[in-house]
Amino acid sequence: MTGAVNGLLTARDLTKRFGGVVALNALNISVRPGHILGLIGPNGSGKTTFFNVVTGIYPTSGGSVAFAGEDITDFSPQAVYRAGIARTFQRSRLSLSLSVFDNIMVGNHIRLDQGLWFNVMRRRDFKRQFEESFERARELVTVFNPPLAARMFEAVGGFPMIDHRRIEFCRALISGPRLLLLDEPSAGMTHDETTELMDNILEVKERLEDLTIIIIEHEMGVIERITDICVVLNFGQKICEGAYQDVAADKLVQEAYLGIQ
Amino acid sequence: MNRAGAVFASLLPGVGSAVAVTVYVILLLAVESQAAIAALLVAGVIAVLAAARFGGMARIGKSFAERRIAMNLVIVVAALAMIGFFYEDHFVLLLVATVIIYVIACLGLNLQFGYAGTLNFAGAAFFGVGCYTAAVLTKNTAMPDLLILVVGGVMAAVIGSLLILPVLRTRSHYSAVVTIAFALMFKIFLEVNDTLGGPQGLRVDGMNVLGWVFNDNIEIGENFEASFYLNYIVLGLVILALTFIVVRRLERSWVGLNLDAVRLDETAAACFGLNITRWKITAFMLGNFIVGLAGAFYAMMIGFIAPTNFTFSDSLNLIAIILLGGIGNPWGVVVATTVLIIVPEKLQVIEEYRFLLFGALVILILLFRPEGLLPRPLRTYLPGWQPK
Amino acid sequence: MDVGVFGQYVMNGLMLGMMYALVAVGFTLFFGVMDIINFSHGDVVTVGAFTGLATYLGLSRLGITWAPAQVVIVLVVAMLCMAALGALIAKYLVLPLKAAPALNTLLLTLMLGTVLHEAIRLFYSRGANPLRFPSLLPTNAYSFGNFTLRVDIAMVLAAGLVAIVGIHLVINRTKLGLAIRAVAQDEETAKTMGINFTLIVLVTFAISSGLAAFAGILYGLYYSEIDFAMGILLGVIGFSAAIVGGLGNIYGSIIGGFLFAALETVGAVAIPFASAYKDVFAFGVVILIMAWRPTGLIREKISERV
Amino acid sequence: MTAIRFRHVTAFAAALALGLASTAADAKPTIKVGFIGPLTGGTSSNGIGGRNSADLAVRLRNADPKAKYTYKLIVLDDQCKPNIGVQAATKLGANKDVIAAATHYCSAVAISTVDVYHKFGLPIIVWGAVLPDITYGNNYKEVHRVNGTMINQNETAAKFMTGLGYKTWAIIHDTTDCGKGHNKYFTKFLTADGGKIVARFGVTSDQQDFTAELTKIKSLHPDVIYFGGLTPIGVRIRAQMEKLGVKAQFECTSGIVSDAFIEGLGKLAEGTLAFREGAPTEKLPGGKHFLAQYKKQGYSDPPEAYGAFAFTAMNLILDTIEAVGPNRKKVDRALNKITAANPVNSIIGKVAFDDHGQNTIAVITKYVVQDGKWTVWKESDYAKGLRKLKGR
Repeated sequence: MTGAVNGLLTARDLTKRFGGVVALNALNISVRPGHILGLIGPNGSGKTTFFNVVTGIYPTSGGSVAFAGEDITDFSPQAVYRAGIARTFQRSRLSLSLSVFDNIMVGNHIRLDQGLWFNVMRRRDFKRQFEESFERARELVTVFNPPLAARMFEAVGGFPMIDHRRIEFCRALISGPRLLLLDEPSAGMTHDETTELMDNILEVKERLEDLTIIIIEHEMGVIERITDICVVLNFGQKICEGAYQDVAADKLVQEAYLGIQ
Repeated sequence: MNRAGAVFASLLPGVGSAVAVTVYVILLLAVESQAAIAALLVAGVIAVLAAARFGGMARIGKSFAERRIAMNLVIVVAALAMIGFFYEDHFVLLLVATVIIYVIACLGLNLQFGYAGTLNFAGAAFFGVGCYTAAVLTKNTAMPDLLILVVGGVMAAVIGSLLILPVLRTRSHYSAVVTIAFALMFKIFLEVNDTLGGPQGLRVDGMNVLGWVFNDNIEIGENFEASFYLNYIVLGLVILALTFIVVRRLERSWVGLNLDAVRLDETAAACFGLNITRWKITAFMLGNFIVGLAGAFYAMMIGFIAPTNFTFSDSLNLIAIILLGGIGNPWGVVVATTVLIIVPEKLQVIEEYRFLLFGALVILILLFRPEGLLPRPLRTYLPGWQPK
Repeated sequence: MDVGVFGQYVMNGLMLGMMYALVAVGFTLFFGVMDIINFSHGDVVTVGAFTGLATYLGLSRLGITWAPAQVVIVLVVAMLCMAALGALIAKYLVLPLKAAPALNTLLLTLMLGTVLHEAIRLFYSRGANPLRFPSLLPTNAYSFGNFTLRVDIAMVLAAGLVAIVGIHLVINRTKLGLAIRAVAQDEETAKTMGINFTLIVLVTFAISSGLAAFAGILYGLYYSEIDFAMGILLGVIGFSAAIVGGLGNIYGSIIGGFLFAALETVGAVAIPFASAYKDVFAFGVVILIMAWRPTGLIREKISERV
Repeated sequence: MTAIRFRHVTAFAAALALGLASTAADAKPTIKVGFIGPLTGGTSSNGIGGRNSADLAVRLRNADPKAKYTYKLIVLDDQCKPNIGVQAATKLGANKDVIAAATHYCSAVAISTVDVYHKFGLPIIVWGAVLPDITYGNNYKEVHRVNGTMINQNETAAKFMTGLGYKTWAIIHDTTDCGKGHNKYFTKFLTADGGKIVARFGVTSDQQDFTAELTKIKSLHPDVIYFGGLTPIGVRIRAQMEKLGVKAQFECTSGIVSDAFIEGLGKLAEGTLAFREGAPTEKLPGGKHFLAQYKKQGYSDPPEAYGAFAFTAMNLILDTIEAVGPNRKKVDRALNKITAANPVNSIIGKVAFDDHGQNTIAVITKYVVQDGKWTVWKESDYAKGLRKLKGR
């Protein structure tokens, strides 16, 4: 539990029950600033639930979550976002009928002036803000996929899966969060696409030194390549924590995955 | 090609189409013989289809986008030409005025349904709130009529706010029943409530702005007399223009984006800090305000209101208009309203069957073209803006 | 108020409640199998009633005047026709929109309702006027003080209750009911269990619409008058009842139906000078309940995958 | 651009067709006159009867070679709903080609449309609505009425019923101005004649279920239930009285004197009382002639109680137009000249408008339903004592 002391995000005895089912069972997770933490475990082991509890979509049934020294247990999703935590979703939740720019701007919410008066009457100031935001978005997109930057005002629906992921990353990153939660980014993508995507992530990580990432993944290759540390869940409990090699070697983990008794 | 030539080329489709549409509408309104009207309608449909087929629509749209100011002027001129042509024909002008008012109301509902995704089945009821406010205030107070319009809107918003809690707490079907229940409740309430005229309804005095009496024909000299409906049309156009600008700017701003985000995926929106409640309330209140304002104006123009003006099926028709026009597209609202109000009035043959046809029409749209006649285009925050 | 009057009110309340429940059950079945709201249901009630009337007129033409026979035939014909109509609606209007947003189906069925009752208004002879519905049941009455029990009303009431119990048995005791409940529970699993989803949907729509016809004819027998608009309010009240009870829950909708009727009757007794306020009262309560229990009194499970 | 050129072409084509159509008109100039009444809904049988009668007047006129103009009757439906009526009235008023109109059976509608006629200066003659205020509630020169008001019928009703020895009443009236009017006047005269009112209910004009009201009434055991309103509710109340075993005499106003009431109730209609101003059509001076002509035209529906009035109203309009020409102002002035000083003859006898444009009809006819027919009281088995009203 050494990490817990100076962890950016620290979950203590985090518990979540759905009726009788225990999805998270007194879970202790902590991630150091600037680290990439891989969250792995078989289906239904509570990985996504962990994200949903942290981001305030589900209320906790017990335990606490601390972020940068502040207790954010049962914060509303909005508050969690404002605290500096952004996420992506397993089934990418983009609005396909909206443009790339629109989708990214949703993530930029915190920087945009929301006043009715500002938006309707002060169109000059709005124009300025709009242009700033556009530049920002374009830079970010260029990091992931330069051609995409030229098609900012096309509907997302027309783009391939991998671009959806990229746009989702941009949406999560545009607000400059301190912690990024990635929920199975490789889902529904070919091996090459996945590799490409991971390059992107690492690239971003290089640019933003102190960005902390928690990533849920099934692709062990991915985990091995990009994570500093892994946490393995099973039945909502942490069964192992450590660098990938050690974790992969762990007996419990193999059992959890392969079901060896 | 030189500069002027280019300008001309880009203006031509827009102006041309505007002229054509104006002439067409004037003819449609002027013609009496049913055969001629039917012919006109068929011709119109064919023309539009042809235009779409040969990319005419695209060109027209392009020139509207490129030459915004010019085009807005053209539209104003066209409207004036139309009105001028019928300056003394009460009935046609009444039709035009009605269209204007319904467009305003539908713009309000569009804000709720098209952007925030809150389907309001009590549109006619909130329209009615505006009407009754106007009726009561004109009768019992000396409040200036322009202020009454605003108060009508405010009342609609206030009464609407009674529904906010249930509407916010419930999801799709359930929130639908809230507004439906309200729509029915409102009508029945008016019928049984004697102080508001009961089934008999109420008289409403015509407008009077700074001593200018709207219900008197406009007489200039001895031999020129224009229908009093012109007064209402002019004021109506002003209100419409304002509403349209506000709604348009809202859509083309972060607010519009937020509303879309809320409509399309509440959970995701919440995870990026959007305050779902705030935006739903904003849209609901603002929408009802606009609807109520339109109602107050309508009441003062038509001069008499009764509960049967505000039935559930009237609310459905408002929704039909939005759906037909293309959810979320203000221009769609304009087109759909014009079609759904003027065609049955002119083509007496179908007037009796209008509700039946509305219903069938909407069903077909939902089955085969859910995006409506004029699908809503992607958001352009600043028309004509190009990334450097 | 003396016992007789009280009894009379209870009687009126039961009568209404039974009709509402019959309609509400339909709504709840639709929602169960398809997660949709079929708002044309109320107008199917109307069409059913008019079909019944037409059948009656036909029978009189044929010279069949023996009341019991008339009742049975009228009921059977109307119910079969509406069952067919329901299946058609499901096949050609509801199922095609399965993928679309729920509100589209809601709108479509609402408009379908308009089409149905407008069609009656325009194409049924004198359909724009209230039409007299024949009293096919014995009309002799027994009075106890201020309480009058009419045989026909008693029969109507009984019939309604039988129908409700019947549908309940079908859903809970038969193979078909099992299949319907399976689909309601989880479409995918049901399919894997080899249940023909489309068929079940059609059957469910047929059953509900048949019930609607039944309700329509009871309405006619009770008020001895029907008109093209009768289904609108009936439908909305039925829907509200189903919602209040919690969509997708048969008991809920039955309770909801009687609750709604109770509200109206209480409203009528409480404010007799304007008993029409009873509907205002009832709908007001519905809105309040929605605010208090956003998914109905008997909660419907909401699971959202994120 | 193809589209636009195409539109122009069709536009001109349409315009052309139009021109041809108009030149193809016959020698006599065509004049438009209007009719408004309830053509759909519970009171439609009266509306259609009135429509046919007005149409009859126009047909006869067009068949008459001496007529200066050909007349076109614009028929609109007010559904007996005030706002629909106002819309219809606005349509007629706004249409400059319409010179005058015979309008409205339902008082609720008529009272709310008079402003419109005044606003547009369209002269009209009411043919069926009985609320006094339609003529007496304003000073509009455009508004006239050939049939009588509800005052006299309620006076007669009260006197007659108390005369039969009834003591206690329950009043149900619809809450439109029409129902309220009946309530007001009947109460006034009844209390004067010593009758006692034990209960009073205002109901909306499309209420379906009256069990609550009737259950209440039942526990009060009145001798008579007086209903001030129109056919559709009358039918429902009578039917539900039976279901709840309410044993009281059912008494109504002119608003239910229609075949629809009897059709709607069948046997239950038997013994219902109603009062209407004016003699029964066949007893009118020109009644026989009117009914004969009506029959000859082969209309599918009967003229109903107010057909003769509608015919008279339309005839007056046509006469006036023939006399002074197709001009609203002139026609109106001419109509207002028809006073007690110089009355005109019509099938309903002499017509003379007072300074409010109200024609005076003294005689009130008492009706009772006997064997599925509206029978004049004097000639009924009830008067002869062969049959008994409830509680007598």
